[in-house]
Amino acid sequence: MLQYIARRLLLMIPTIIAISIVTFIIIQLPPGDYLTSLVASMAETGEEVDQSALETLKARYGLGQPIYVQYFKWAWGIISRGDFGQSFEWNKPVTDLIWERLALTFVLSLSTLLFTWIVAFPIGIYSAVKQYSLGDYVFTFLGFIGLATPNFLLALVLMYISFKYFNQSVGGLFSPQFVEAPWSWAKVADLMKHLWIPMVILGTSGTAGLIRIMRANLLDELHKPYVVTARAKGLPERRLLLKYPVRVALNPFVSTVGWTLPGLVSGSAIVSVVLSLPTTGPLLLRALMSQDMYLAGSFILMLSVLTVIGTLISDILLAWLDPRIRYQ
Amino acid sequence: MTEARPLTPGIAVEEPAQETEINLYIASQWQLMWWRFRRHKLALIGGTVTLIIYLIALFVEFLAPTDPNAYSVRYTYAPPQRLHFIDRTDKGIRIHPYVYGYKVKVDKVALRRTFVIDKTKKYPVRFFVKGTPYKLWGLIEMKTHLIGPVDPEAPMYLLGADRMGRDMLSRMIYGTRVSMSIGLVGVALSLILGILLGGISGYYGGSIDTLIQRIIEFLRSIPTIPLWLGLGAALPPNWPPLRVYFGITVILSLIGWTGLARVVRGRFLSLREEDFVLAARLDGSSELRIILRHMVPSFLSHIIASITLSIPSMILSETALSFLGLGLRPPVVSWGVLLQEAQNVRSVATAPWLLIPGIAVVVAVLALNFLGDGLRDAADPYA
Amino acid sequence: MANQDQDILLEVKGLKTYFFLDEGTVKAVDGVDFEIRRQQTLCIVGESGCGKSVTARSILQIVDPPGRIVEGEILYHRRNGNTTEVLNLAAMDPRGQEIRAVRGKEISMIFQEPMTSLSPVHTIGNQIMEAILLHMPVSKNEARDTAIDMLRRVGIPKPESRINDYPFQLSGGMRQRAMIAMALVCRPSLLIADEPTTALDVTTQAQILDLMLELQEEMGMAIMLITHDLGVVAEMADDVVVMYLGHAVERGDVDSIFHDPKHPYTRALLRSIPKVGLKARERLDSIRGMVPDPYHRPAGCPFHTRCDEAIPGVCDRIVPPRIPLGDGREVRCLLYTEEYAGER
Amino acid sequence: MADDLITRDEEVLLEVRDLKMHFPIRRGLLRRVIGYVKAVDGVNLFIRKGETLGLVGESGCGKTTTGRCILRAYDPTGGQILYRQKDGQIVDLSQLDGKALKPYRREIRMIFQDPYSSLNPRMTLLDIVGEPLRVNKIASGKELEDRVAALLRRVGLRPEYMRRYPHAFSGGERQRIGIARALALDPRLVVADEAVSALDVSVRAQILNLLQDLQQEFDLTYLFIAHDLSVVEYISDRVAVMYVGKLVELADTEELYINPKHPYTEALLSAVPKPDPRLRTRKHRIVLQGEVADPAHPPSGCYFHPRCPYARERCAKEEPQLRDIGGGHYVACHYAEELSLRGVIGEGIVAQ
Repeated sequence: MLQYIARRLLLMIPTIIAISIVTFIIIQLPPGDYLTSLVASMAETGEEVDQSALETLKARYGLGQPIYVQYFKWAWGIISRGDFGQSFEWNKPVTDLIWERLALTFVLSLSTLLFTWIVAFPIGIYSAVKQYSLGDYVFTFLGFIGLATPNFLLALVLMYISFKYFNQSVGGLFSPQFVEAPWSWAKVADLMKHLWIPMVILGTSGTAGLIRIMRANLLDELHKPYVVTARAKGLPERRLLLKYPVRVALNPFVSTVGWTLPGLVSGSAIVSVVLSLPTTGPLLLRALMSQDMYLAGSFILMLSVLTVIGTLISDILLAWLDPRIRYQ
Repeated sequence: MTEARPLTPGIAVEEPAQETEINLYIASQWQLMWWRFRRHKLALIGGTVTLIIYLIALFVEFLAPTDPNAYSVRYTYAPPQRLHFIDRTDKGIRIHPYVYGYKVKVDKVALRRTFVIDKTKKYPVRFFVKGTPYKLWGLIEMKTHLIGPVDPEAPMYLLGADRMGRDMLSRMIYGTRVSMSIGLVGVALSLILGILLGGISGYYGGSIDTLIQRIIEFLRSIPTIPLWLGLGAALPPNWPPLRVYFGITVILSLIGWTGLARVVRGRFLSLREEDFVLAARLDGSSELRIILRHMVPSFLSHIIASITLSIPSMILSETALSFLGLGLRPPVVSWGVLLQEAQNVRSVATAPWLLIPGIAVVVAVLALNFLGDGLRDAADPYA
Repeated sequence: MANQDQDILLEVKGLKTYFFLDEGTVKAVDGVDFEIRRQQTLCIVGESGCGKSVTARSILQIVDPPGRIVEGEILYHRRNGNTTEVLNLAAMDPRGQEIRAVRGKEISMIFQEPMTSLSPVHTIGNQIMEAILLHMPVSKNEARDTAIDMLRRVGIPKPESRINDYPFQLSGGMRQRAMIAMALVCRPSLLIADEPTTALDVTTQAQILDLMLELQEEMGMAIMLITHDLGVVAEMADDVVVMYLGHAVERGDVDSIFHDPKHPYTRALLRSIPKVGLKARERLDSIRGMVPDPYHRPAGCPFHTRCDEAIPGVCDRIVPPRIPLGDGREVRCLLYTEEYAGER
Repeated sequence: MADDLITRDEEVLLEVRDLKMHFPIRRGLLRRVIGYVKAVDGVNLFIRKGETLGLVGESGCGKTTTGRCILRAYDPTGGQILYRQKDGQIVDLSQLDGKALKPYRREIRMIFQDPYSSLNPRMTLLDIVGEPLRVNKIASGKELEDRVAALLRRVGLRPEYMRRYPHAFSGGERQRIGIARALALDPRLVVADEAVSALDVSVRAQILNLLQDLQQEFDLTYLFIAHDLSVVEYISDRVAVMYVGKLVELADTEELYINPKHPYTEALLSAVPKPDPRLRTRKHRIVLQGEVADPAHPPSGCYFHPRCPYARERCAKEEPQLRDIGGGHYVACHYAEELSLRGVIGEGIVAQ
């Protein structure tokens, strides 16, 4: 088992390197760079360009040098100093900007994941066991709608409803008085109060997807011979259900977790824009639009690493759950 | 012991088998699939709706009452009108379609313009009316619209108007073409990549397979939306709309092909082990013939089902990207571009009809999902 | 005769188990009668689709829906000291406490595929101990010791460590041994074995069959063995039931079934199998035609379409009744009724 | 086996010499080869024209792999497959590939075990049975239909059924379709791999009889691979027994069944349940201990020695070669002459 984890960890390294290269290529793709557009806009407004500052920046990031040099400078900064570079637009180190937002993104995604599981798991089991019952049909239909509705549309509709009928604006993760406030218990409590709306919005399609996966997995298992064996032993139905088919159906379920978490993280990007949440999404979007390349690149890199870690966690979980993998 | 089969004619049974059975025996896989698909009510409905949506996409110019980009400052955020049929006038009751006009009322307190229906003004509406001239499919010059006001200048906003007084109904119909086709084109692109690489991977196996599998795994480990956002932002803003359109489809299919490649590879791998493929080889069939004649028919149906199921995710992705302003941009009209109008809660509050394109997205995606589910269940009629 | 009643462990009377499918009703078991005597082996033999497995599952009421018992009685003679209590298993609620107390404790079952019949994600120890803990008032440690003892008893080497193995870590033969250990750990009075050796090789089959006979001698349980292999029947059975398309067409003791078969199907079946040691290259008698599919059961006697002795206009109309032949033998064939005996 | 039996004996149609088929076991990310499954590990056998050679063994012993090597569905790792052409020329099939194999694909044909997966459910009988005729450009159009009709008739199916799909047929009928396909090219050698083991008892006899009739009629040679000893005895002239990739014994059927010379053959024969309750063999049945060896890690010396009741010291050290102990009875056992083993004769009576 330990060996398995070690091997998986080693495998992560080339993946992350490849991801960083791809990320770097993406942020280099737009024509021009931030400095040129900065100079252009400054020239437009007639401001004076501080040539020496410009040169320092250029030298630091190797702008104007071949792209691989720029990449190595960037990558080396991250490895050696944890320096993700400078956000040109905010004129701050990227590290100052991303951590809190990443943390909030993570809190949001994790709570959404929990919500998704708590809702999807029992419904999935119910739907499979009572296949073709009225409840199954209702859940299946709702599930389909949940899958078909883009998250941001749901967010818009909810916002519209609360604005129109409750005359309050939904959005943000904090009440106005806490936005700038330092962290305190009160702020955490306030966060909890606000968290549930984006959680529900983000969780809908995930829940719908997981219900369908759970239902399908369980339906595959329900009529397997080992279930008959357990029944022939005299096991009561409910215990039998939970101990055997549900347990086995859990394996493919778990293997989806790796995709769920990063999926949520990236899905939250759009919803966060709509709901103006202080997570990574809106900042990433803005950075992309204004070609604030180090900021955008750092976000993409961090999110990708998160995905890789998520996959790793689900693989380990799966190995832990499934002896057939563990003992291979 | 696999003797028990639901279908058994047989040399021993001398009485002629019944008519329906004979049909079953000589039914090709497509007939069997159709019979199986037919039992799936939701899939049938989904299929019909999909068909209708694609028909709409095909005849956009004819179906839309006006030019989607025709604007009118007078009717900014005009609410949807009802289409009336029964006209009670002094002269009696006449049955013909018409809409009422708008009256502007200024709310003195909120300092806002609001529209109210003006019952004094009736604008007759006709089917197959002559209106703005257009070129159907860019080829045939026509003037006839399915529906429209008799007087081309008369206001008709059955689904309301947007910020610039453009007709939402026409825009939504035009959006259908772009949004639905982007799914098709994207899937077609992914399909070519997927079948090619998945086929190579599955057929040759070995180190090529390993390499392709690693690439797929890698592509899947990159979170899609940030990747799309990054690539979407990379599209130069000065590109002409058509090029942006293809740029977006390429971006979407960059991820999409991995899913299809997996399906194709999996099918290839399992089929390669089938006895009937070995039998074909021992018959002396060439490799090409084995693939085309013996293997492809066995997974074509599965591929079709997977395609149907991957169109909706393309549509959703396009909508999301365009919604954020990183995908298609005006003047191109797609559902995502239309929803961009509804991005802030204030405009939604004043003009909730801006959300209607969202309904179109949900309906299209639902229909395609139902259809795909039905196809998938019917894909293997011998199981 | 009282003595013989004492002997009876299980009586199946007029059992009918049907499957209600969209395509129609499949009469998988359509009137089956037999008895199982204590400490004896009853073999149910028949080709695939004849309903032998469904019969076995009906006894424990573990037929998967849409199948269910529509008629008949399954009388289990439970012995409590000197008194015998008769329970009708067919009348019990399939999910109820009553039948669950019988399952695994008094009647247990093993299946054809030991790989798929054991949970892939639980150790065999876990699965065996579960059976013990369900039916016996013992602690976990005692259950573990019992399980290890039982594994040793069925010939699994190093049971102390094997108990922590998962099914996929064992070979086919070992898995079936573990299955048997699980089934016998509560010392049932009846073991139902549904094609227990079909998936195994001949030499492993010999090991498993021997093991079953040994354990039967030692524990004194009755065995109901379901098989399609007449060789296995001849090796194992005391009594035999021959099934064809849901009917028990003939039953009797093993010797008379093999040496004095009555039903045309039994006779044809015995003639159509090649026997080891019989001179090679002798032409086999085959039964013509195919087993009819369950949706198109022939009217009258289900075998008449393939029967060389069928009487036209009679066998295709009249469902043959059960005809007792004495000595516990019974046949369902019109040729043994007084009316049509002349046709034989 | 004597050198080049096939050149000396005109009657020999096929001789397999030291045939090896090793499948690599790959592990890890780079799919490095960490070992080999020696599915077939030095098999020698020969088949005479017009005879049926039965090949028996338990699952995983390599009998199917042997058959597929002879059909050249696999590329053997080593050894020779010498085949006598119609004109008397001898070719080594193991050395041929691609186009050069094509003429032999017509002469050596296969019948599959699984009547379901071996017929493409998406093709009609006409296409399935006609495929070999079509790809070898032997017939097309009306002529193809006529030939398929004749083939179907010959295997006992109605020619009118040729437009039907396999799902319309039961297992036994499907097996007939498979036989018709094998016959389509007028083969000389037919490899029947467990051709009847998926069938029900009552249908099995029909197919066995059909195979015998066809052999007479078309002068076919069969390699009949099966695990069922009674079926093999019934259909074979000679029988070869395999254990973990090797041939342990090869002899005329009667000789092998009555007078087995290899302890494994003896155990195999004694394990078969005899369909006669009066002959219950339990008391004198030889029950082998332990399990079949793993072909990836076979034991030293004689592969059978860990389970052999007669094993001696030498057996663990030295690998016995297949040798003729007289009368065309080949055994791979050091002590074949010394052991007195039990066979079966008559209605399964155990001989001493």
